Amino acid sequence: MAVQETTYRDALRLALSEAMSADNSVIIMGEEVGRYGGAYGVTKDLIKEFGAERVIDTPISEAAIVGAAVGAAMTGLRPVAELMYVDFIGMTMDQLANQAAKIRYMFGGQIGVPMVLRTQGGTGRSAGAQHSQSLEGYVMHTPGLRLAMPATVEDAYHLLRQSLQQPDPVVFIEHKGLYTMKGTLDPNNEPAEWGKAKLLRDGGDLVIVTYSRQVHHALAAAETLASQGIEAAIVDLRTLNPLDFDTIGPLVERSGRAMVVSEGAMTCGVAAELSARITEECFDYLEDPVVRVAGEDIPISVSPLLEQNSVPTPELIVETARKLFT
Amino acid sequence: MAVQETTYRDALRLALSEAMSADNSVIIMGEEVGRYGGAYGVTKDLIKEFGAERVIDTPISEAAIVGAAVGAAMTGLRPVAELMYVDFIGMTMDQLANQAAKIRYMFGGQIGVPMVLRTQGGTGRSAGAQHSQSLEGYVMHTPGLRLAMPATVEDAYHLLRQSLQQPDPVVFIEHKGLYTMKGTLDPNNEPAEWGKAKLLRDGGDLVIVTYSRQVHHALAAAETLASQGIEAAIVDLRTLNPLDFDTIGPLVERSGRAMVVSEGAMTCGVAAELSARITEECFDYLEDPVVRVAGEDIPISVSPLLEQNSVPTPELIVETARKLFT
Amino acid sequence: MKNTSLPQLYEDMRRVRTFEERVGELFVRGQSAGSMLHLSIGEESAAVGVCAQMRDGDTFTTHHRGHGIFLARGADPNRMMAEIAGKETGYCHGKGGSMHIADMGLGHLGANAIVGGGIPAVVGAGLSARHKKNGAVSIAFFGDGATGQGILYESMNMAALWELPVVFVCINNQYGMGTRIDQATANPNLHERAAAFGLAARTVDGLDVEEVADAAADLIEGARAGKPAFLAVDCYRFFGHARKDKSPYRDAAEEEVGRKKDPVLQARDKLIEAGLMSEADLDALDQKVAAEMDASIDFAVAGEEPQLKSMFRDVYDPSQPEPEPVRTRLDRILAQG
Amino acid sequence: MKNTSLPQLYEDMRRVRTFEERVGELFVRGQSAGSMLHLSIGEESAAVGVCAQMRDGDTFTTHHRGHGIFLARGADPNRMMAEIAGKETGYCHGKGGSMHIADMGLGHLGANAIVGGGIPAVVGAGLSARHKKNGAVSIAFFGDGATGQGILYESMNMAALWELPVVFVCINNQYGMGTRIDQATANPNLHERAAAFGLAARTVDGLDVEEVADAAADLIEGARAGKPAFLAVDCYRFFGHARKDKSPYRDAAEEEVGRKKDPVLQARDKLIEAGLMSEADLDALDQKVAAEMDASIDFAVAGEEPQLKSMFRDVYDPSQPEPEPVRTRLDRILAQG
Ligand SMILES: Cc1ncc(C[n+]2csc(CCOP(=O)(O)OP(=O)(O)O)c2C)c(N)n1
Ligand SMILES: Cc1ncc(C[n+]2csc(CCOP(=O)(O)OP(=O)(O)O)c2C)c(N)n1
Ligand SMILES: [Mg+2]
Ligand SMILES: [Mg+2]
Repeated sequence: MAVQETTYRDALRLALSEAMSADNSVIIMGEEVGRYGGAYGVTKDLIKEFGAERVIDTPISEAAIVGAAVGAAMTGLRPVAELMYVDFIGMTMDQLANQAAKIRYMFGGQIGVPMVLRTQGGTGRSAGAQHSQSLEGYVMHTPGLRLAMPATVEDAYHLLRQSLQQPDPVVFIEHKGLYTMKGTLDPNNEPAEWGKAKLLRDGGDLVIVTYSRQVHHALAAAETLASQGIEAAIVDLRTLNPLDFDTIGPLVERSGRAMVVSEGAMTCGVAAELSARITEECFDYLEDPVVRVAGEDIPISVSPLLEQNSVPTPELIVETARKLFT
Repeated sequence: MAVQETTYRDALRLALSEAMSADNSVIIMGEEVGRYGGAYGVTKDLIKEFGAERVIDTPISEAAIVGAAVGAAMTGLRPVAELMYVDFIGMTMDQLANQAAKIRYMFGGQIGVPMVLRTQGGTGRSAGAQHSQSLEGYVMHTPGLRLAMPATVEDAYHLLRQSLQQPDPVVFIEHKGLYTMKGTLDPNNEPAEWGKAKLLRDGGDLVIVTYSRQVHHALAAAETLASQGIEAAIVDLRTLNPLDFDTIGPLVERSGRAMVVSEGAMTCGVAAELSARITEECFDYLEDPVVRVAGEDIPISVSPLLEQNSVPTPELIVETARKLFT
Repeated sequence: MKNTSLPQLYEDMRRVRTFEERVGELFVRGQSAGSMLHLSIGEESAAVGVCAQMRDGDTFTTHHRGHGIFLARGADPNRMMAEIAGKETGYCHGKGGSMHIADMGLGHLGANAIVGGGIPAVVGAGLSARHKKNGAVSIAFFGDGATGQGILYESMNMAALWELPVVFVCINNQYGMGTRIDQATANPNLHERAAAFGLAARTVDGLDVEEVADAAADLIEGARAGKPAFLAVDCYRFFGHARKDKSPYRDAAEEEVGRKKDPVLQARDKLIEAGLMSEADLDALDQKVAAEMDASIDFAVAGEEPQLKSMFRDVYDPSQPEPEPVRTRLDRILAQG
Repeated sequence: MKNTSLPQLYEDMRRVRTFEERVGELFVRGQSAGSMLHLSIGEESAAVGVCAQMRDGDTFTTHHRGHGIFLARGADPNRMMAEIAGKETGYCHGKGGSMHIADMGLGHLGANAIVGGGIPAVVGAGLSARHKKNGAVSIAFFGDGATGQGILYESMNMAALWELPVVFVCINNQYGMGTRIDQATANPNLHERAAAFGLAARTVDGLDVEEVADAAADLIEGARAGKPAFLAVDCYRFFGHARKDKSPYRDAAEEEVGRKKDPVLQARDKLIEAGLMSEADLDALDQKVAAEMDASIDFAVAGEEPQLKSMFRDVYDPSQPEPEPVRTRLDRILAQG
């Protein structure tokens, strides 16, 4: 792989293509992943390269897609199942949470389920209440499932390659708003370790812990805040399971203030876990309560105006951070 | 209704029977709810009283059971759908979270989905990883769904009656370990208001916020703690959506210490939400971080020994509370 | 019962066709809410033929490609177009959009963006009808792609078991996104599955709206009498899956043949041949329809945006408190310190 | 290929029957882990007839009533019984129990406590077999109740579409808990559904294990050659759904007739009639089996309990850190203050 300017989408495709070249047991299965090239184009042309027996177009049967991936993983393949929208996870939750997540444990460690469930979520396309959700909270609440959510082009590539090396099921959630984002992939850069968070920006006044698209909102907010004299450190979690607390803890202890930002609905979601965890571990250092900037506890509207305001914006992050200092 | 000594199970049945007598539009549907009388006997003999057209035995089709209840609720019935184990919610999550929970909103307020989904969860019967879970976290994380979890005989009756008066979908989760619990139902007692938590025991040193079976573990723990000089207030949330913070806040502010207890897996679960919420609202009053005593982040084993230790026990509550004071 | 004469069926189909064309324009003008717009051009006979047999009090659910069905059932094109534009003046006040239009007044229990998601609701509606003994039928409309979803079979099994007044209408436009029906199943005779569950089951050619209407009449009346049914209507999806899809996965020759199967033109020709209407009559009718649908665009464009505060409305019943906005909550929390 | 002679089939069925009787005893002695024990008495021909046609490398999944199937496929009754008792010495070290026994060595991809939950895995196993060209077949065993689950149809559709080496075996014991098959569907001819999806589909009478074995041989070989199949085996659930259920919902007369459909006795009679084995031979065999199964109880009872610390093991691969126990975490947090 050469240094390349590419997009989040193409970085994902590169990861799939390289993994498939390197390991004949990697297969892709899902709706429209083959001839159509994926609803968001991530698997474009892979069927030409690897054939219809390894890039498998399925009927519209989400539950059986995940279930079949479980069986394939148990019998020696490395399936990458695609769920076109994370919103459809409801149909697969039994196969995901009762089967994939529990098989190693229930069967006393005899076998694992090394599959990747690729999907995408989030707002940004006026796609309405059933195509705009951020449902990572369901996954993070399910013991046995790993959860990766890349925010950058580099991570789109590396986290997907690493997910395909994991011995356990990984739910890999892309963000529909990031596919066309550009960035550099440099093979000379040592990839960040699986399961480790990344400090993307340092700043001593406040730590903002986030992931997926909200990383970019937080970075944008941090610029504005810097211009107003507030220096925020931005942590990109990259994986929510494993959750890397070692990176977060010392930063929070240093500044005494933390904000968590998640596009998922606030109540009982990822932001709740991060808030609880940070408070537990850093209580004596906190000047203020950890603040949660998260999705509203409402469905997402098709109206672009309502949609945009249903999830955290850079403005809300700035506004909230400023309030911490007044 | 006369004052009666009864059980949690019979109180539930009484609530159903009375609601069905009072309102002809109330129907029950689910697997084995009729002739069999319910896997845990809650609907025993209701089919004799109300007939097979109102107590409807269904095929084993969880997704369609919930979906049919949605359609029935939209067209003027008041369905009580039964999911035999909350562990099967994975098959119904699309109908529950994408349909029932969102219909009012997506359709601009034209219509609601006044249905009740009765189910039961929790450990205690060596039923293994797929029949012992506490999955209320998924529900609480889903905007649009109400969530009631009775801990007492009184609440088994009143919360179910009240759930059947709600204009929105209610997930009603019983605990399999409580069905044979005895208690008094007194018609002269004004039922507690829907959506309000109950202070079951007062104590100034510590507030324990919990729900469902863990209420009893907390009460037992509180007795032990009292004998050791620690007075714990015990709050039974009763409903998790609505969540009554008004009852919790002042108690936490008074004692400065809070513990939340939930049988659900800790990460990203109900305990996380409660911890985050209490911290946000009562930060300046807290002497210690809110402590989460919750289910381990693991599947539940069939081995009784492992099963029992996978969720909070009275001993763990006592032990944790004592540590707060050393 | 509605008027099921061919002139009426033609007019209804033309209204669907023209409405969908205008939806396409709305998108091109950048005035739709998003690009998830699924046009039913080529499928008009299914919508019109079946809806012509529905009665007051009957209910139905549709899939993501449901504009035509609802229009055939009597929708107001203005409020539909406004909803597609995400406006306050739409059926759902801009919360639903193209894939979530509903109207309780006309028995429309809702369009659905989940393939198969609206199917089981008709079983519940059937239970209601049985309970109330009101003679209502409930119809689920969905695409061939939904035959991949297990919930269809669960629902058909229940309907047959309980002899509910329910009809399952599969609009087989040959494609689910880029997947042709024979790439999605080994046996594309979809009605055979329904028969195996004990339903009355048929496939009709959607080219002829009268054939569709006749089959629908039989099956709907059967369902009213306790024999639930399944009807597959064969047709062709003239354009891409959604507005941005140019269908690169199918070849031009196939599309050419497919688009010949045009139920609107077929009905037009039939009307002329039978001497029921002249070219001139038809042109005049088409123009009246065009004007009506043009107006729907104007209505949609002129409508106001939903107000931001409406965001928290209708998550729960209006009698209940609205969810607290994140901003309000943060203000309260941070005011403490 | 295994020995499919009648004496062998009989012995295998007798082993299943006796094992299940012992499971009942384990429960009565209070030594099982819980009461969710589903005995397959009356269904032995399905397990034995089908498994007799499986080869090394073939895989399978079972439902909650799966002891007999795994035993027929070669399980060690000791480790099975120990698992049912929740012991460390069981197949799954006491984590799984009766409803979650699995063994990768024998191709057992797992029993499942979710009705229908194990079905789609065979589609994936079929994809693996196709990919590796190893000639393996994968078989899903499930009950008639699972025909209510949509995932069965999704899975059959995929298997047929992709021509996978997969067989769906429906053990139709007439009941799902208290629901008789005709109370769960309008058309109890279950194989018709599979046929409608394009599978080779048959129903056989489970009274005669040789008939089952013959049908299984045909269908399994067909599946190996790319024609996936469905086989319904008609039988009767002799006892309650689980150990505590006394089946009050069915009448004594029906049970009496049902229990006459005993494949074990039928095979025994046939062996005698055909002069293949004498009463004495059979009694000796039965006693040998009884001794083996008695020993399995002793083995189970003697086995140690799992150690508490094993609780955190095997949530993830052993190369990964174990989840932090709540107690450890609390200690760390509270040590701060
Ligand atoms: C559960 C679910 N899976 C996948 C999708 C994505 N999707 C939307 S429409 C569609 C094709 C549906 O085909 P069909 O049912 O034939 O309807 P048509 O689009 O042809 O009208 C797919 C796969 C979805 N919306 N919901
Ligand atoms: C998804 C799901 N729904 C319901 C149950 C409860 N349940 C366990 S076994 C059973 C009946 C199953 O009947 P069948 O498939 O015929 O198997 P059998 O018990 O007759 O062997 C039911 C309803 C379950 N375990 N899983
Ligand atoms: Mg289609
Ligand atoms: Mg059965």
